[in-house]
Amino acid sequence: MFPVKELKRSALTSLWFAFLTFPIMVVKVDPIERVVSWRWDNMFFIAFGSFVFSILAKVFIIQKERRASKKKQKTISEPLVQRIVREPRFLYPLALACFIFGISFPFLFSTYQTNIMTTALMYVVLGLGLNIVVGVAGLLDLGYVAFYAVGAYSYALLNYNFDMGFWTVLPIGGLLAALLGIILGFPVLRLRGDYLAIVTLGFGEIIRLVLENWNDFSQGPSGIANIPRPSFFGMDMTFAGGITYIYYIILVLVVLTIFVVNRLQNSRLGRAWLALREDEIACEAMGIDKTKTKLIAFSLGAFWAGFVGVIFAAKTTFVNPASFTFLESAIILSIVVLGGMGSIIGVVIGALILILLPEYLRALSEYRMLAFGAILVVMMVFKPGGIISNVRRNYKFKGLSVVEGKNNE
Amino acid sequence: MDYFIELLFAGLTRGSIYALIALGYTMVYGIIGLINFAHGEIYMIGAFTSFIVATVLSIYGFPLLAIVIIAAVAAAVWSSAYGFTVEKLAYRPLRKAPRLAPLISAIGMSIFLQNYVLLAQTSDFLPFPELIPEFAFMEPVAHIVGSSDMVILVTTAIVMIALTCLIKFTKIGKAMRATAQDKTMAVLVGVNVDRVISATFIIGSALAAIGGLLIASHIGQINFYIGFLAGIKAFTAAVLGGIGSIPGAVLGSLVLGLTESFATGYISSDYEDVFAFSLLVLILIFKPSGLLGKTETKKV
Amino acid sequence: MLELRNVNAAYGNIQVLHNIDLEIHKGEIITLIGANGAGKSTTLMAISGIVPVRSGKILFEGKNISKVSPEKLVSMGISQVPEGRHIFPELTVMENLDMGAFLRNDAKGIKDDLDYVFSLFPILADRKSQDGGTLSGGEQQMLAMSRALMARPKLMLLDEPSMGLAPLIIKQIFEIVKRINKEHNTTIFLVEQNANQALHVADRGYVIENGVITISDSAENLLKNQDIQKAYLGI
Amino acid sequence: MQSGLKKKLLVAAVSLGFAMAAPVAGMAADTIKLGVAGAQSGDLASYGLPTVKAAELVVAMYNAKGGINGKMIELLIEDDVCKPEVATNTATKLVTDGVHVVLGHICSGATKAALPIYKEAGVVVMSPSATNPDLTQSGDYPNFFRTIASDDAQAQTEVDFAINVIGAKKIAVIHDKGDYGKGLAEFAKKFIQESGKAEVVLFEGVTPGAVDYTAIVQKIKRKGADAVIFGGYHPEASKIVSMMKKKRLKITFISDDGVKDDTFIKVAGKNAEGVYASGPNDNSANPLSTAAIDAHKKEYNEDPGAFFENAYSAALALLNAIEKAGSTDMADIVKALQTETVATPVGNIHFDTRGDAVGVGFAMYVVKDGAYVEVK
Repeated sequence: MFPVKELKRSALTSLWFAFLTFPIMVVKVDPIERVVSWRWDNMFFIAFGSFVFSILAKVFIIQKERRASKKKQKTISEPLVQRIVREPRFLYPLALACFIFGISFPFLFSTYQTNIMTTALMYVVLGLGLNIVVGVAGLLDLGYVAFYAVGAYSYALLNYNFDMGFWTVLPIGGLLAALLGIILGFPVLRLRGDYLAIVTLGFGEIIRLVLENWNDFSQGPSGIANIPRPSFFGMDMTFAGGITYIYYIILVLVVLTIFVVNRLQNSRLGRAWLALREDEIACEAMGIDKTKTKLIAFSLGAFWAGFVGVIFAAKTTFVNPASFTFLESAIILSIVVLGGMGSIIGVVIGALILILLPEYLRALSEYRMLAFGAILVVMMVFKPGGIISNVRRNYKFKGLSVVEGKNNE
Repeated sequence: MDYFIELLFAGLTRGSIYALIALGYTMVYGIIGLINFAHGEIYMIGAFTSFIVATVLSIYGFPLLAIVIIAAVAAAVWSSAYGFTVEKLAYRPLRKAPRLAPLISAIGMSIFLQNYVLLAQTSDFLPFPELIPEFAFMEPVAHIVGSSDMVILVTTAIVMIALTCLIKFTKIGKAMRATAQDKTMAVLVGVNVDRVISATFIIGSALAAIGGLLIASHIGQINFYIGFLAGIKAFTAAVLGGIGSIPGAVLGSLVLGLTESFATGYISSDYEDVFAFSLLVLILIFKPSGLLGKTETKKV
Repeated sequence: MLELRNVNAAYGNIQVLHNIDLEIHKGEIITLIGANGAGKSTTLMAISGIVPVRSGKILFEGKNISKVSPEKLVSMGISQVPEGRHIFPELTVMENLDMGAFLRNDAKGIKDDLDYVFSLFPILADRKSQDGGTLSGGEQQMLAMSRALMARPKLMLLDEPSMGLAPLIIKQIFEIVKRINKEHNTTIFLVEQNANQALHVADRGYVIENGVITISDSAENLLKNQDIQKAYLGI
Repeated sequence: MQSGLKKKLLVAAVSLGFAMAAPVAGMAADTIKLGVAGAQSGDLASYGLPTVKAAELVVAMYNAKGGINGKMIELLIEDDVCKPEVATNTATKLVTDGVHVVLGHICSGATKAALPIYKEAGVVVMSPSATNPDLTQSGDYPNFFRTIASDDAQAQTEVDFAINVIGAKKIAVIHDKGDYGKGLAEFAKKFIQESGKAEVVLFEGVTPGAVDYTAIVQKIKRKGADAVIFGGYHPEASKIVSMMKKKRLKITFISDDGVKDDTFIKVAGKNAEGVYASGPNDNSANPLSTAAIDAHKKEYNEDPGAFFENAYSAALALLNAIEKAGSTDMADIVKALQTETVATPVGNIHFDTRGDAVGVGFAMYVVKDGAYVEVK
């Protein structure tokens, strides 16, 4: 039975929210006509809503605790997703199924759906790239979008000025971004976590502002239009064909990225990153070159962003600085954290959720971004480690329990 | 010379506003090590609350002084209430979570609060009532430093002194400093850390609300989006001064305000923000903990 | 006064304390000795409510305090001087002492206690307005003990007061521990690696090994115990 | 080998795409689909929503008369938040849904990003508010039309007014670093320099949303400007004029149709008095305009917002062209748009070969007693 004490607490909560939201929700003034409208019905909704919500939350928490205490007596069982990831028996067929679904996607759905999915897959790659920097190496980068912008503008400008094609610029864009990552990384990578965060944020803004103000170079805020889509052996393609083509390009890139990132994580370098994330001083004592290792992570992340930037320019056929704001960096970072830092599958799921969500939340129209913000908060509060919390953490306690003992990494 | 003084005051005014917001960032960071991205939104809510209250009161014909006082108090009260609630809902459950989880929660909160005000009120810009009159005695120098600049400077100075006294001499101030320096020990002498953290959010939010009220009546308009840029700048200022340090936040804000003002005046406002961020990068390269930040010895 | 019954405690998944049983009477000095990592500090942290107790009971003056919040415990009369002293480095000596009396409101009593700690450690009076972080190790230990005394505790938990100090200062500190116990009638629970010194001031002692209490006896007997002499006294 | 496979896949994909699009097109024979795209949420929503309302009114009017050639008109409304990357999704969605003509987009950047998609699909697009000159002058977008004059025309109006009417000799050109504002300011600068009668003493951008504009105002004063031409929207404009007032700077402030908005007067209050702004010709004498506004008031119970008349006119022009052409084929519609004159709230218009409306011009307005009045 639900305790009376909790009911009372919920009542207090609802009173508090009624008070809290009073000026913003209830009062609306028109300073010109000088009229005040009192929207008391809003106060009622808020009070009622928060009452119901707090009861639901409480019930949820009680049940979670009950489940947790039951579990403690047995072994700690893993979440389903994690188990699937661990077991090749499940993983391979699942991966194959995903791949087949991925390949046949444009045949099954409309061009519009394909287009949206292309965007989502671009963010998968961006997320995986940032994951190297933040999730694996533990460097908090809030200006990741700068490298994305570099890639996009590389294609736009090299094509506009020198008529270079998509396939030529694709590697160049990635390399330019990586180069910029190295140039920026040298001075700033010795900064401590949060200082690094604000410097990268500032750097991201600098890149955008330069693109906005330096008209002779980048055509300023009006941007560069008419960027050609990738050509297919000189063949002119219909619009739908172009979309499908870019979809396959990005799909290949996703597979490639997953492959590379996976190999990297299990390499010497990957282990050095992880070690660096956990304890810098111990790493130095063990002879890991701190700056070099960090720099590689930083520039590799940048490289991927540059890659996707080129594809972005080719897909939209138009770039302007407005596409590369801080919010974009924040969303990519949210993908990484929400998915579960350091976990490839987590990042993929995170990207699909965060990018497809607002698209399908269109039905909520103006409540879309409100819901988006709330979902970020709720997800973090209830799953702070991300959807797939870091699998690797287990091998610290290898052999402690039956399940963890299975971990043969 | 006149021009120099004009720019100096413009920079100080701007810096003062940054300082009022930056203090909230720095205090929260000092205690729980969180970059509270939603703080800019708290400032915006402060401005909006004071707008609503001031407009309602002026419609009902209250005298100006009463409007100013009531609007300021209301802004501080509600901003604090929002700061308190945000901490409790979005950060407190994450006290022991991985470091980035509260950061994402803060970004989500920031998006949520922006859209909440957008939906509950309007996306339009709204005229903010003139709460600061043009003082007659300021008229001779009004072209250099206006009444509202003066009010902003004086208010900020008073608030800073009050805050310093609070932190320095009161029990809660000492508890805040103790908690920032050694959380475990603070608990061991009987400090309720949760309560101290709440107090930090409340004080920081109230300061931001005062900033919101001042700047909104200075520039005469508000909308739901004003918190974003102001928040980022104030955060930059806090880092510039050494995040976690209260005098650092004030110094960093003034340096940032003056840099922007002189850069606009003598070079070009096109690259105003570029100068601001470049300054930050430069200072951090040579002084990695900011102007007044302490070089941290990492615990092994 | 304080009793631990069957206490189990863990950091995350790693259990540190196994079925600890322990008893302290009013006015006693009790010591807990053991090797590095045996669970000494964890025992104190569990009493202070910092490390959660998985199962078992901690009774203080007859009440179960295993779920009571740390700050409540301070007001009930349990103060701890943690390992490494944990001086607030950027608070002055005076402010550090003020923090010790954080939960108290009796200005008169605080004033008396302040005079008392200054009489115990006159050097602190000289250093009143200096930042805590600038004190020497010995001075910091004195400050940490004074800070704990400022809460006017019934039970004082002392964790490794001798760590890193010169022998002369160690001697001084232990003398003061005895004085506090006598003059202030404060019960003291002393955790030490320096078993020799500890057993010389204590009434009784416990030995902890790998999170389990293995021996419990009077300090006198423990000093004579051959195993103890070998393992902890270096004789 | 692999590329051969890719090619096959691609061909298959494309043909399948068409196969799927075909039934949609077949069904579409029953209705004429008018797409409406623009910012309907976010900070620029107030510029995009009036267009939706205009389209709803015009379509309701047509459908009440029985549609066009017996076909009813269906509205497809999509939000692009004025962001280029979203606009491509929006455009793709509209094209996939088999839209025939599109009213929109609202912002020039988003329009540029979306146009190639419509061009590919053979869809005519008409914007009520995208003023970037390139859209018509570059010749890249044969399917693009607009019912608003382009930025260069507007900048010319402003500059002529500043030099010939005000008699300004030293002009400070300020912009908001945005697509629209900066583009306009660039033209203003160019025209001032070309005129030889005045000089540009300052050309700079301000950061939208910055907490304070004192420094830039002091700079304008120091440069000894006797007039300011501002390119941008009303929030920045009202901050600048109120700061000029505070700093006792009394010079002429001239701006654009981003400022010629009643919200500007509401926000800037008495500081708005005497501000000049260019804007579309005054149509208050045009009975069609009054009728459209009345219809809006009746339906939505409030005054129409920005670009409402342009949007209303664009919707009329598009539907009229389909009616006259008797087809939804792009070539036919384009031809009809260029040859058939249509009576709209912004005047009797047809379109030149580049896509600009003939008969739409700019006039100068001044704020007087809390309202914009045309300067004769």
